[in-house]
Amino acid sequence: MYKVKLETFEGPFDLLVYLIENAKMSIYDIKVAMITKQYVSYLEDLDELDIEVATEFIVLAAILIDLKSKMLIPRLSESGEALIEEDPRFELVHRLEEYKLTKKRAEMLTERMDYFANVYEKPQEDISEFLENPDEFLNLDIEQFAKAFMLFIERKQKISEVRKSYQNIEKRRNSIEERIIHIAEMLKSKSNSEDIYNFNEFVPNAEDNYEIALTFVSLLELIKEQEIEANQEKIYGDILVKKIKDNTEEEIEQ
Amino acid sequence: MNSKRKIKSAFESMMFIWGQPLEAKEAANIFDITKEDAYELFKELQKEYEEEGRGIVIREINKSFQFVTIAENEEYIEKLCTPTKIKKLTQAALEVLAIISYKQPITKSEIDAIRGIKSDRVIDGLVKKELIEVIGRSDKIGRPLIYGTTDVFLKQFGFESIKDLPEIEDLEDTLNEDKLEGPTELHEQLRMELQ
Amino acid sequence: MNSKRKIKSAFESMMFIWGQPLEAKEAANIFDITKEDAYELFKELQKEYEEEGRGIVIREINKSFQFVTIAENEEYIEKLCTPTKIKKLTQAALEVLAIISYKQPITKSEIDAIRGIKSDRVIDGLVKKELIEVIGRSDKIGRPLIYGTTDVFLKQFGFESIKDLPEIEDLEDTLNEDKLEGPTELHEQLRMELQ
Repeated sequence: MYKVKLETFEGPFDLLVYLIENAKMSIYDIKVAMITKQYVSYLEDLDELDIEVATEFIVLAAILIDLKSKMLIPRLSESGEALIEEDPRFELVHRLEEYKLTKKRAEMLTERMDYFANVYEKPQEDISEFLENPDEFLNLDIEQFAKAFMLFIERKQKISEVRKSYQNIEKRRNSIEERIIHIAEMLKSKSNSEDIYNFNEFVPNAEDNYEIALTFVSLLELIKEQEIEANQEKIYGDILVKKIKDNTEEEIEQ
Repeated sequence: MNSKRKIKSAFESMMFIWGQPLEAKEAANIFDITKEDAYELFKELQKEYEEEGRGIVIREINKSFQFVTIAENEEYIEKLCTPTKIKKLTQAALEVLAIISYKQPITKSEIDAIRGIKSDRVIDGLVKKELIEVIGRSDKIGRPLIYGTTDVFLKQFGFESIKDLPEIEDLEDTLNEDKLEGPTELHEQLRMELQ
Repeated sequence: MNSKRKIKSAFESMMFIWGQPLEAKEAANIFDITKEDAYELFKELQKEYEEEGRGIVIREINKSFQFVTIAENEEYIEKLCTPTKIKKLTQAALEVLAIISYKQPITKSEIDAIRGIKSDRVIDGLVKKELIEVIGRSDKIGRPLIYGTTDVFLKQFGFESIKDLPEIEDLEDTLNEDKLEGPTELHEQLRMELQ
């Protein structure tokens, strides 16, 4: 057999297709034993190739040898009848088909490449005179306009909301004084036998933290002024408030 | 393809690639024909392109020939070759434009009041772009200038008239809210925070 | 000159000046016509040049159009000047290109599986030549890069779009049989296909 150098093949399939075609076989009826022998004899050249390429050639050799042994063993069932099963060559044939198709397509591309290499385009004409003064376009469309405007309105609405609560807080801050008067009035009007009040009684809306804080601050103020005294038995326990009796009314009236 | 047509076809390819005026003599050498014959063939080609009303024709300069575009198509070539810079309006400019378009006629201080920020530079920019213009003076103290949108504005947005502006709900409420109060420091601060 | 002829004339001028493939869409913008109408007009022009047997014809690449010389006049152009030739591709490169063009989008390992050999270096070379490009990532494990062909590929191999890739049947006739057909015959066939 006239041997073509292994380096001239694009890969293991290229070599296999060459061997099959050279032996005038159909890929659909490969004589595995014969082809495997030829293929393996090519691998004797392998030491000249780099290891990466060698591996790929050897992988296909292994597949071929495996296939050869499968073809040799008669396929019989346990009861001794011939078994009809898939041809073990099926997968290899499928891959060879794919590879042959690739080769054909590559060939078609080669012909087209050679033909179209003779077609020439011309360079762009000198258009520098047009490049100096670019047209300026305002990129505007109604959607963009509306979107930007809506965004503005939304932001504005947010601002006024923030402002409203800001104003609220200012209003409430001014009312510490009012709360002191309110507490004082409660202390005056209520006639609890022992003059002891629960802190919660001074909070009009216990849900509102601000109300609680306001009352607390007011009471601190009153303690500082020595108008009342407050006691808490344990942490998180009830705060009990007691009025200090001397000259309360006069001081608060001022 | 007869040989005359074949030679003319080759002349076309050669002129196309050569770019510069191609001498009839030089073309003749390639085909081993006389320069008179080559000249004749170039003239035939020239006539063909002219009669067919093509956008490229053959120009003769002293027995040399060259493909050129026809002068009538200059404007399209210019449109094709002139690069375009696309400019966008800033968010601020869009806001001012929106306020003017919906509230026109409107003075600068009314715009400032709605936006809560000075808009002088933005307004000048929009005037320069011809999207808005001064349409008169207000009767109020100081007789301030009043602004409105232009036809350029309508054209840009594809409106036929200012009545085509899409309706925006709550517009009046939102825009009127601050109008009386004017810009405040707090407002400024909030604007900054929200941006 | 009617308006259709006028637009076609302008397209000719524009293509000539532009040199590179001119998008039908871009040409349409200049005339305020639809890109479909522009495409039709380009196709009409293309047919005219081919039927008249001109030495310059119009090449389509993915809805873009460009004047080019006909391959048959290459020898005369060569005598006139030395145009730069595109370097030929290796057999390996053509194999990989054949796989990518027909199977795109495709990953490197899928290409390797078909060839039975690693294709990394070949793929890099094709990317450098702008014949193929990374067009995304696969959803598969490792999210490998996926490749596809470019407009440069279409141009160099004379395809108008990737849909033009011919079907190849009959795997069994050997490679040698094909080679009996002379190049001229094949070229004729290609010319017919292009018309």
